[in-house]
Amino acid sequence: MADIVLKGVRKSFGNAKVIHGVDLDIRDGEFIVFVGPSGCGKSTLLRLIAGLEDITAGDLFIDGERVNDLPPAKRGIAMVFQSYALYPHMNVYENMAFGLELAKASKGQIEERVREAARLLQIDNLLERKPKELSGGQRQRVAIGRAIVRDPKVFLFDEPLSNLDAALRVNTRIEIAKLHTDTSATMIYVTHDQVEAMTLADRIVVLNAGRVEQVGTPLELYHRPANLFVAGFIGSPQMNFLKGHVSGASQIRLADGLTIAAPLANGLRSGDDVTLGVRPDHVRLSETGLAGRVALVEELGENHLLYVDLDALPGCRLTARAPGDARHKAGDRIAVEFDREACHLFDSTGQAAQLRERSASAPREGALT
Amino acid sequence: MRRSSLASLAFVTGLAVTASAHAVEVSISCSALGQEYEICKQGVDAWAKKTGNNVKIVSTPNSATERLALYQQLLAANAPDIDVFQIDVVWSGILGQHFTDLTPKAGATIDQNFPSMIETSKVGGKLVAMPWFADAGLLYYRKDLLEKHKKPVPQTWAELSETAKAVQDAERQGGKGDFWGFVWQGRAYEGLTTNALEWIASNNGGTIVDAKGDITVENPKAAEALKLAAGWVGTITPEGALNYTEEESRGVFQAGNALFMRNWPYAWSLAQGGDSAIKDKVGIVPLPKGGADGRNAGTLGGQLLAVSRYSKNVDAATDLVLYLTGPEEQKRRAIQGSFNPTLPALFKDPEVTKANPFMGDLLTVFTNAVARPAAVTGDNYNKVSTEFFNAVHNVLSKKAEPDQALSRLDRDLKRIKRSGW
Amino acid sequence: MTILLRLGFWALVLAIAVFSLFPFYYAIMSSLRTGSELFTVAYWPTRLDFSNYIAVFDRQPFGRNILNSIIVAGSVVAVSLALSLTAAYAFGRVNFRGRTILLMTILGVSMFPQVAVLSGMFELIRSFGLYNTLPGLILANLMLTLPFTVWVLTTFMRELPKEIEEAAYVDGATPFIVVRRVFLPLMAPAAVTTGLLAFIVSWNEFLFALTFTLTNERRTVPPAIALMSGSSAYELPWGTIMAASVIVTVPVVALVLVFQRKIVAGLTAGAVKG
Amino acid sequence: MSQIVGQAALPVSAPAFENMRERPSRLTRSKVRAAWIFLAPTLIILALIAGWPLARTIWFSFTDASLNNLSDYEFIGFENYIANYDGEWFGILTDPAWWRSVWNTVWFTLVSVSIETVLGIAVALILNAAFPGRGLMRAIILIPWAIPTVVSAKMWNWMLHDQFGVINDLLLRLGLIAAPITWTANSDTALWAVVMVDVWKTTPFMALLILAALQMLPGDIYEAAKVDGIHPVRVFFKVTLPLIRPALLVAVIFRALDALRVFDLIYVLTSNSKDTASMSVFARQQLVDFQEVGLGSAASTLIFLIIALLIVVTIAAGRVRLGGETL
Repeated sequence: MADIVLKGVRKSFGNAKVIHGVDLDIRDGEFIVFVGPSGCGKSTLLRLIAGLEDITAGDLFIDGERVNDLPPAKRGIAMVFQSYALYPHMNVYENMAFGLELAKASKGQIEERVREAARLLQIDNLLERKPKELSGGQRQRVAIGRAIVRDPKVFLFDEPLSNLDAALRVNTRIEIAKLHTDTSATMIYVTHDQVEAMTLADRIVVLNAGRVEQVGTPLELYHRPANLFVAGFIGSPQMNFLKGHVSGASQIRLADGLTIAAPLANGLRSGDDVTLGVRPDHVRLSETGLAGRVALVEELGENHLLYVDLDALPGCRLTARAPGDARHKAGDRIAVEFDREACHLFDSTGQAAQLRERSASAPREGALT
Repeated sequence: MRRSSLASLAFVTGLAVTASAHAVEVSISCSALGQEYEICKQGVDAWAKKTGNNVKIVSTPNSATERLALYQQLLAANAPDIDVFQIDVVWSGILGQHFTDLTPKAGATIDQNFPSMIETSKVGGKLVAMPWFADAGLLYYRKDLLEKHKKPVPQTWAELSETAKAVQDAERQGGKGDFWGFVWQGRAYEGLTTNALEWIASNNGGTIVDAKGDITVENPKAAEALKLAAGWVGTITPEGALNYTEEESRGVFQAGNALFMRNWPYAWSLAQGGDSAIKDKVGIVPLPKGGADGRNAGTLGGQLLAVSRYSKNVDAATDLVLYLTGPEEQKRRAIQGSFNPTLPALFKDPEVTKANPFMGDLLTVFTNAVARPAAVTGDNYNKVSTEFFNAVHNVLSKKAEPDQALSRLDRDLKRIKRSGW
Repeated sequence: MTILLRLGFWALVLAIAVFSLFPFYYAIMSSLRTGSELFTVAYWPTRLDFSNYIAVFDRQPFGRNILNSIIVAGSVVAVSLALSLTAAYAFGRVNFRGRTILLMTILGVSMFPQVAVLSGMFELIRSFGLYNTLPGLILANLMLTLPFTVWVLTTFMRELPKEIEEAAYVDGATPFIVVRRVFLPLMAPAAVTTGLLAFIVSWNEFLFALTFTLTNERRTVPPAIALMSGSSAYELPWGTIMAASVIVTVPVVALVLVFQRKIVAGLTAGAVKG
Repeated sequence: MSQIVGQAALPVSAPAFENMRERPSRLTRSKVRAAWIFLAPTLIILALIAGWPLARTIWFSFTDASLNNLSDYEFIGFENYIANYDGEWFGILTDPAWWRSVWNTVWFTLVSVSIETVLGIAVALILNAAFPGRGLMRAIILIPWAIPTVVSAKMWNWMLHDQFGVINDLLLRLGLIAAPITWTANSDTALWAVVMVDVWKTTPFMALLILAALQMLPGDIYEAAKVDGIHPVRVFFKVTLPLIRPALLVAVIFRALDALRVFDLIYVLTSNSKDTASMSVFARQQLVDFQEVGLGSAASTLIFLIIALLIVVTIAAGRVRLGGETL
């Protein structure tokens, strides 16, 4: 168990800068998830922590000790790879025992630890098998088991579920969550799947192009995205974005004759470009709101998605989610509205401009004025 | 092995002074294996027994070029690993500087040898090797077929061509489709030099380079000889002969598929061997003359024995060489192994002629034998020979006319010679 | 359709086998014949005459020659593989300055004709006092096998998944342990193949073996065969040479049969992905 | 060392990113150190057994050394390569026999290596299929390679003999030719005969290396291709070939290296006339037969240069990855 501190960590491969100065405090026992689109540097950051890549600049502390120069095995970490990376010529037992053996553990100790981990992961009947005789899910368990037996201070997971099918993914996800509760070790988990991120993480680190966009609990990120990128990345379907500019003291003008009353936070001035964000869940069908045409309907069973082209904003397609079966079909004319308090506002640089106070008593009000 | 440990034991036990003076080990490279090895070993053992020394026989490659390469490698490194070298007659010029001068030790025995053999063993006035046995090109013919077709043994190359053509045609009509008139060694290698030298020398065309070192090869007589030989290819000689060495031609001849063959004396005992298809049907004579005024000219071959300058036991090694090349040993080798002596006197020795009835006839062959210009061209002999057989090969494979080829050869040889051999 | 395909396949297999084997078969045929018989063409043995085989062992220490060849080729393979497996790890998996230059330099060693290095090598071997010894031959033959094994193994090493190596480092392995415990087993097919090829290169080597040995007891098989001669200078003991060739081919075939099981598919299977 | 780096590195306050030189971590440093330790024995042995003989050869190419006396020679610059005396040009570069041998060698290499590559791939693909007796087949195809060249060259020489060679006999019996062919005597067919024997002898080498590459391919891509219903020929060109390319290229390079130095086959099989000589035959003739160590070394050095040039071109064309970067 250990806390991990990154201070101004940078990484470049030759001239290509991949990580642009990351500062991060990971608390002891915390489950941290790195998310971001592919190429954002999340795997690289994990490999820097693991010691598989060299840190170009900055410092990395694990448990208060600066570990920049320590080899992976000395950092007290264990890593589960996306491709499992099992030793194909060793059987399951040997795969799990290899690290302990190298650490010069006694035979009895190895046996005990491996058996225990195997029991925990329910692979104790597979110990004699070679990796190629295992299914994908079983291989993943072995890979996790290999990490467990080493009893590390920090677990590192590099997209461990991406090669599994959907059902297995959910199961293994739950098991990893359970593992975290059981061991209460610090865990860092890299994924591009926001469901995994939301369900597993104590805190999520959103990375984009080698920079940290936001760090926070899943709900913080969902409800109070710090910027356009996070707002767009967290939440599915994606948040709707409407371009506009500030008009007067408390109005946002989306188009001619289309304004929204919004108490502006400091910093924004009349005429500034802004972006208004609304999650699909907060877009309601109404009789009177913004008129548009249904472009596409997606039925998901428990709810459905409507894609609406707004008349007033040509080129802007709004996504709305509503419970139950759809009552509209493509081509239907409808109108939408959304709660003002559910809106997110971003300034021209993409930073959240206004964090509205959420109060239950705020009057529900049509967007259209 | 055992002997040397005995010797060292003797050394330790204090018999040292006298024992070590004698018990040296001399290594000799004589021919690799088989009968030749046995005969060599018997001679060497006899000497060892006589002198109390040890002799180690080192086997060397069968192929002449490979053997020469190995010798050069050893000698260039001044390696004392071989004391006595068995060398080809044409190597004395190339290797001579690595060998000791045997003149003082050999003394009077020198003059008992064929002068041509001694000539080829001398480099710059020093006798770098002693003749061991002689070889010369011979004409093998099928007695039975000549009788059958009522032809005499040819005396000139022209006669040979005619006879070969006539018999070949007759035999082929008789159903032997792959019968040929005359086989020899046409591959572009040293063997072709010996063959072509015989044609040219017998036609009074000289020996490529004369004794003074002047290049004589560009002359009408030589061109005439080559023209005749080129005419054989494809008519009385299979085209494949352009890649034949001794064994391939023997193969054709011994299978009964050729009337004449040019080869060394070694083929005789094989052709007369128990499983030979032509046993008792073969005769040998000197090679034909170039014409009425030509001469019988077999190229001189054979082997010499030389003592390495880098030997640690020069005296013992020299003694061994003189023993092996002495009359007694040469006689034994002639009787037991049909090796042709280099001492003319032995050809008349009744015991020798009894064992080898044909050997008496060979005396004239050897006295008339023509030496390749190895001694005079020294270091450059291989270059001369290579240019020569390449030129001849070009003529034989109809890539060049004789005149043209010889004139180019003359130019190339002059280029090699430049300021002298 | 499938039957046609199968027939075609087996015809192809047969054709390859015949193409590979016919000269060898002809060598066996020749080895069972003697004297003038050799100068005629025959496709089937008329009688079995093993005198050539007896002669091979009778006339020279041929058993000793085979043993020498096995010792030399075996050592050359062992040394080459040991050196080149570690070198291949360095070349294939570590980024260091000068890697390309070094690889090219090693390749460059193979660009000189053997005859050109012969006399330099001869001096070298003599100065080490290794003339006419098997270690001398082993050393010389390394020059022929090492560049080849380094290059081939480097290529194969590069193909192995990176994650396996990283997993081993996380598990606490040193580079040496990674090579020995992880890559060595994974490289088995490539190493066996390369080793086999290197074995044959050394087994067949002639020029060094001829030049650096002097006595029959120290010779390897190729010079021993080349030095076989008939009863006189120009006579080639064809039957004996063929018999010897047949004899020396047997160990290699046996070696292939033993090791070919190692050349099996998919040793890396199951390592990554699912 | 590591301590100093560690201390100096502690107060890092976001230095100018551009000026940062990568400071290798313990893992990288230990890997690089291990790499050099791993390489050391190989490099030492190669420097020892190859360095001296090669350097010596190059040095001798600028001297007039003779095999008869290697200790007495003079430095003569480039005279072995090219020189002019009295208006006449001397030196290897002016020798038509040399250029003929270069052409022979290059022709031989191109033809034989191409045939061997294609055949080798075919054989490897067949051996990669599962069929009963596969192990035996593997042993069988290796037999040609296992017979010492010294012997197999002589064996083929015998088999190609125009009079009692089995090849002519077979072809005659099969009615493919009307009269025996003089395979090795005629310089037109001689090089083809050499190519044939070389193909027979070294295809196993190619096949085995390609087979090893095939064996290391993951099986699932084939299953995927099968599921997708892609034609096997297409699979071969689109999937297999690109994947085995690195190994294939290494095999081709080493075969080409061998072929460019071809000696024994041509030496034993052909008549050794200038029309069929290879570069190595030429060099050996100068070096050994003529004792011209200077000229022979110059020829050897030229062989080295020519081979190096051709290999670099091959590597560049084949884009072989050398240590990550493309050459």
